[in-house]
Amino acid sequence: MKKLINDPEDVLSEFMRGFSIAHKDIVEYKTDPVHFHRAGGAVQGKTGLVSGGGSGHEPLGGGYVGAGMLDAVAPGAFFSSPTPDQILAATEAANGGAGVLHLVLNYTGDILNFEMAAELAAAEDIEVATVVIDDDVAVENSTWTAGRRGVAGAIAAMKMTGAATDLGYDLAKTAEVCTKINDSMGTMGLALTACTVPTAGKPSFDLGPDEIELGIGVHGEPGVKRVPMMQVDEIVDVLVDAVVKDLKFERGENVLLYINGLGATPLSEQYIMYNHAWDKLDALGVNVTRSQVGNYFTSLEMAGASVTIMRLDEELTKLYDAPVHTAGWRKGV
Amino acid sequence: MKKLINDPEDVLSEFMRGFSIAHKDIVEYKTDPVHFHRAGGAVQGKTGLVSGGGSGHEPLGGGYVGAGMLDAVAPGAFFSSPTPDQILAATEAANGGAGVLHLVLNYTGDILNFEMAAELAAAEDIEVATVVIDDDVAVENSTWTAGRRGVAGAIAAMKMTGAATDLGYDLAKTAEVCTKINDSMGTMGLALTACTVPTAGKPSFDLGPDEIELGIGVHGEPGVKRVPMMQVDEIVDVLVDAVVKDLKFERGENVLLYINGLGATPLSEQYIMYNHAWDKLDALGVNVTRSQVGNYFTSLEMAGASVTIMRLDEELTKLYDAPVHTAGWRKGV
Amino acid sequence: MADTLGAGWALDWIKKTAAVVNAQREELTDLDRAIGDGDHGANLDRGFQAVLVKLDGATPATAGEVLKTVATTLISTVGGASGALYGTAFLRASKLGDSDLDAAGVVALLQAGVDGIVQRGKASVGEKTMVDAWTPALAAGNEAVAAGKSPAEVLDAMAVAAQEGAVATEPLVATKGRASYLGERSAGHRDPGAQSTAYVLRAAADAAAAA
Amino acid sequence: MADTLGAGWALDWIKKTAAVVNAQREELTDLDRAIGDGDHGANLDRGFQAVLVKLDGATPATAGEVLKTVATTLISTVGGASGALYGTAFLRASKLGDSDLDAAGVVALLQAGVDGIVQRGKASVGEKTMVDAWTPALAAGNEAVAAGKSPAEVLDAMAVAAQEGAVATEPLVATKGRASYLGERSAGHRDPGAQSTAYVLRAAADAAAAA
Ligand SMILES: Nc1ncnc2c1ncn2[C@@H]1O[C@H](COP(=O)(O)OP(=O)(O)O)[C@@H](O)[C@H]1O
Ligand SMILES: Nc1ncnc2c1ncn2[C@@H]1O[C@H](COP(=O)(O)OP(=O)(O)O)[C@@H](O)[C@H]1O
Ligand SMILES: [Mg+2]
Ligand SMILES: [Mg+2]
Ligand SMILES: [Mg+2]
Ligand SMILES: [Mg+2]
Repeated sequence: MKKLINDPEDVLSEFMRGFSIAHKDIVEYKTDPVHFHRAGGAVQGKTGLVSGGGSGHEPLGGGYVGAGMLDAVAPGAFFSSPTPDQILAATEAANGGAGVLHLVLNYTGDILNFEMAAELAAAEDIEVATVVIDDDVAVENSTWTAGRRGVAGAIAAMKMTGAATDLGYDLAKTAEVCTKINDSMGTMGLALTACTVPTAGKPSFDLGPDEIELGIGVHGEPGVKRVPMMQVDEIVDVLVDAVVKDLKFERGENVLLYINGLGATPLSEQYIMYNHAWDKLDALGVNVTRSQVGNYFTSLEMAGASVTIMRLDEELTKLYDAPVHTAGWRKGV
Repeated sequence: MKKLINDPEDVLSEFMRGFSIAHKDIVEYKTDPVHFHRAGGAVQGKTGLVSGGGSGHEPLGGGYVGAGMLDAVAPGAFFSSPTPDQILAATEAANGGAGVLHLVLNYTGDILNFEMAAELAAAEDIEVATVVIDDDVAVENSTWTAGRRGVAGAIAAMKMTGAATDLGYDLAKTAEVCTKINDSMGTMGLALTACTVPTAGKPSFDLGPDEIELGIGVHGEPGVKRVPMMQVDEIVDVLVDAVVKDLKFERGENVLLYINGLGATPLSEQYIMYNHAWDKLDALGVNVTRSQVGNYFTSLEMAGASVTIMRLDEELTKLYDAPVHTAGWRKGV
Repeated sequence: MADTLGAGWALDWIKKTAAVVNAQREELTDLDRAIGDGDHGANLDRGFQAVLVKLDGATPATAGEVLKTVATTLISTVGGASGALYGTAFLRASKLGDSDLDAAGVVALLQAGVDGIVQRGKASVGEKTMVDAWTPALAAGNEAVAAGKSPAEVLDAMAVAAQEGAVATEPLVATKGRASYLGERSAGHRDPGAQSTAYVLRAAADAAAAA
Repeated sequence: MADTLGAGWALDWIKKTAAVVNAQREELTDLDRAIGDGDHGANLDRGFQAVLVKLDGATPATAGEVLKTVATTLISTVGGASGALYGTAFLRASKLGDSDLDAAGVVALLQAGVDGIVQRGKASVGEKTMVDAWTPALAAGNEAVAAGKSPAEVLDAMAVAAQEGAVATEPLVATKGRASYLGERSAGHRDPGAQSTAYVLRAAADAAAAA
């Protein structure tokens, strides 16, 4: 393991301190328990938006806290959900008196810990609603699994739901639009390599030199199917077909086409994926009206990527276009 | 070589086509010869700003073309300078009648090809001035080398010089401030791994599992010194000390502290570098008034990073803060 | 060997648990690498090391007090599925630890903990989770109580059954937790949480034997 | 063997150059990996393949016409240091190729090309560049002309000297081009541009022998 770190145990605290100094105009960093909230604190009267999850999904940590996106976030250890007290602290920091939405990615650990935190918040009379993001179409949503995972689409959901809270949506309407966003999108990804959690010191799984993992999650867990390496157009065929089948896009619909890099995959390769995905949607008569390509939700230095496609109506387009000012995503500000 | 590509020979054209579709509101992509220019073409009466260089330094290609930054860019093959006819075409596309600045990174190939292009442009009565960026303090600037290389600092120079042209600087003043920017900064980097140019199919150099390359360039070329792996704080000591020694920062000065990732290095590690570099500058009494951390100038999927420190006076701070709207860097728009 | 177990046993149990989790950190992590995300050992080790710090110099009067500290510390340091589940288990168990425990009392305390795990995690037997170690352990415990065994003997029987239960998760296909994403591919690997459960119960038995 | 060389020779020269560059693409790239950025083979191959396409079916009247096409094509397809340098060299050389060339004429034509390389690249002998292959080649060429050799013999002598010059770059420390960043570490490796120069001259000699 060759990494630009000191003691593996200090990676997260040194990362977060560095981040908070570099972006002190946007975020405030608290250490006991660890969470980030917007510089200046909760916006009074606005619905609060809190998310959280394991670390290693950069620029999370604090990268999506700021105007137009999250009010606060609770980052856990690498690939481990945060603890209830972290989530509670983030919830308190996000509470402007109008309640707080928990945007939770569908992993057992995250669900359980957010559930405990919501119970604690209720005891403090903070109104909490929860929306679970499960955009990963690679996992069948059946009683045989813990359900579809929350993956790259969660970042779009954070941005658009944050925009809704800025536009004055109350807690119920915020939860409603967040659910609508979740229902409007699907994601599927693949990995070419594993990644190495600093505290573990070795790769999270082993992949042969000619193998890829289809339907990869974003926590270094193995995917749903290991297949021989293919040309990227064939891979994109599998990914896009799976999302299109799940979402049943129709001719004439408008969509966001969003390629997310998992860390070590060059942007050039991500745009090559975009290129072919766009051609496929074009052939189906689906209009790509918004585009997003980049490392929005990584798995440390994993090589791989995912394709997210989201149905966009007027409301969702407006939320996507709204200004946002965070370290990881900025426009209009 | 496991990459998300089709035929290695098609990587650049598929990347660029995908990029140009995703960002058609910002850039226009031309294929004969290959270059990108701002959507809508040259801004009449404004000094034009053109850069270029080998591909593989993402989000270059077209990622820094747009309002507040480049007017046009000529991307060569991977890690190979563009050809004179590409540069000429970019120069024509950037020419709003007020002349064009060539912002050239100091590599023999780039220098020679931009020189030939400038001769061709002169023959078409386009006034061209050239500023060579050579921020890499790892290379001694002596008659014994081709001179200091242009590395990550070049991106800051593109952004700030582009801001100057938007503020109405004429060609001579633009060249002057670009030179000042170059003289105000120094960069030094390191690599943990090599990268693989798709058309070459194998890594550009070999690094042992416990070795790092100090003073790495950004073209996959080996660095100036191979040393055993160290803790990141020790590495940052070497990098920051070299830049500080070269630029002779003084107590009370304001600087930009800019960590650039080379591709596969997680943001967390880059912020850990920032964290220690900030402490070192703080101990010297140097004020970090602007911060930048991320993959602004990659070497494909190389693991590694560089530290750039730039002295900021009022003029340079204003240029740094000016709005910019490109695929790779956006604020205020 | 004592007839009843109290604060001393509980303290020793938790110290022994912290020691075994630390010693087996790599093994637990490797099990989780195979079918999860490779952090189970690190998660529990972080949690129990924090517990050791919290208990250092403390003089709790009852097993309940000890377990409550364990619960709140695990909840605030572990994260992940196991943080919520073990945290909930120790919290529920702590409520039955106000006075010294006879054999039946020990089993009742652990039953309360497992009820908490099931209520939160909604897993039943055969889903390849820690429940597959806890359930046979409770059955063995009840049997030993009925046979009139001492607390130490009861816990030993539970630890043996838990370890067997952990081993028995190997052929199972997971339908809960991260391992469920792997579908059929989860078969052939032992569930990390079931294995850590076996260690927790082994530590409890060893502490009882020394009490 | 012909006494003078014209368009036919030039066409054959360039085709043979394209063939050898294609065959040695890997070798040139490996040399450049060691002390540069690993693209010299790919750069030249891309350029000369484009030249083949441009020359396909063309019926140039003079060597000068051939070399001008080579020059403009290399300039617009190669990039890198070598694109500018070879491009400039062929452009300058093309100006001396209006009529058929005797032995002295061939050397003069190549001298003009090398003058272009030196003017653009500002390298002198010993800096570990292609100039270290061109310079001894020109010296050998002039010597052969003085000894009254045929154009083919002159080019053969030049090719031999260029190859020796390329080998002789191995111990040198580079002070021009990318290899200069390596300082002392550039010693022990052959300069890729010097090696490609030797191939270009070998192709010229073979084409002359067949003319
Ligand atoms: N729904 C559940 N019910 C009971 N146990 C569960 C459940 N989900 C997961 N587990 C247990 O948690 C263990 C994983 O814990 P850990 O790796 O620490 O958390 P995470 O999966 O969040 O990374 C699994 O091996 C399993 O025994
Ligand atoms: N200033 C120079 N003068 C003469 N030849 C040079 C000079 N700089 C570089 N070269 C030659 O160019 C070769 C490298 O070419 P190439 O790899 O295609 O370009 P680049 O270095 O831009 O990648 C070197 O091996 C050397 O022979
Ligand atoms: Mg985990
Ligand atoms: Mg090159
Ligand atoms: Mg785990
Ligand atoms: Mg080269």
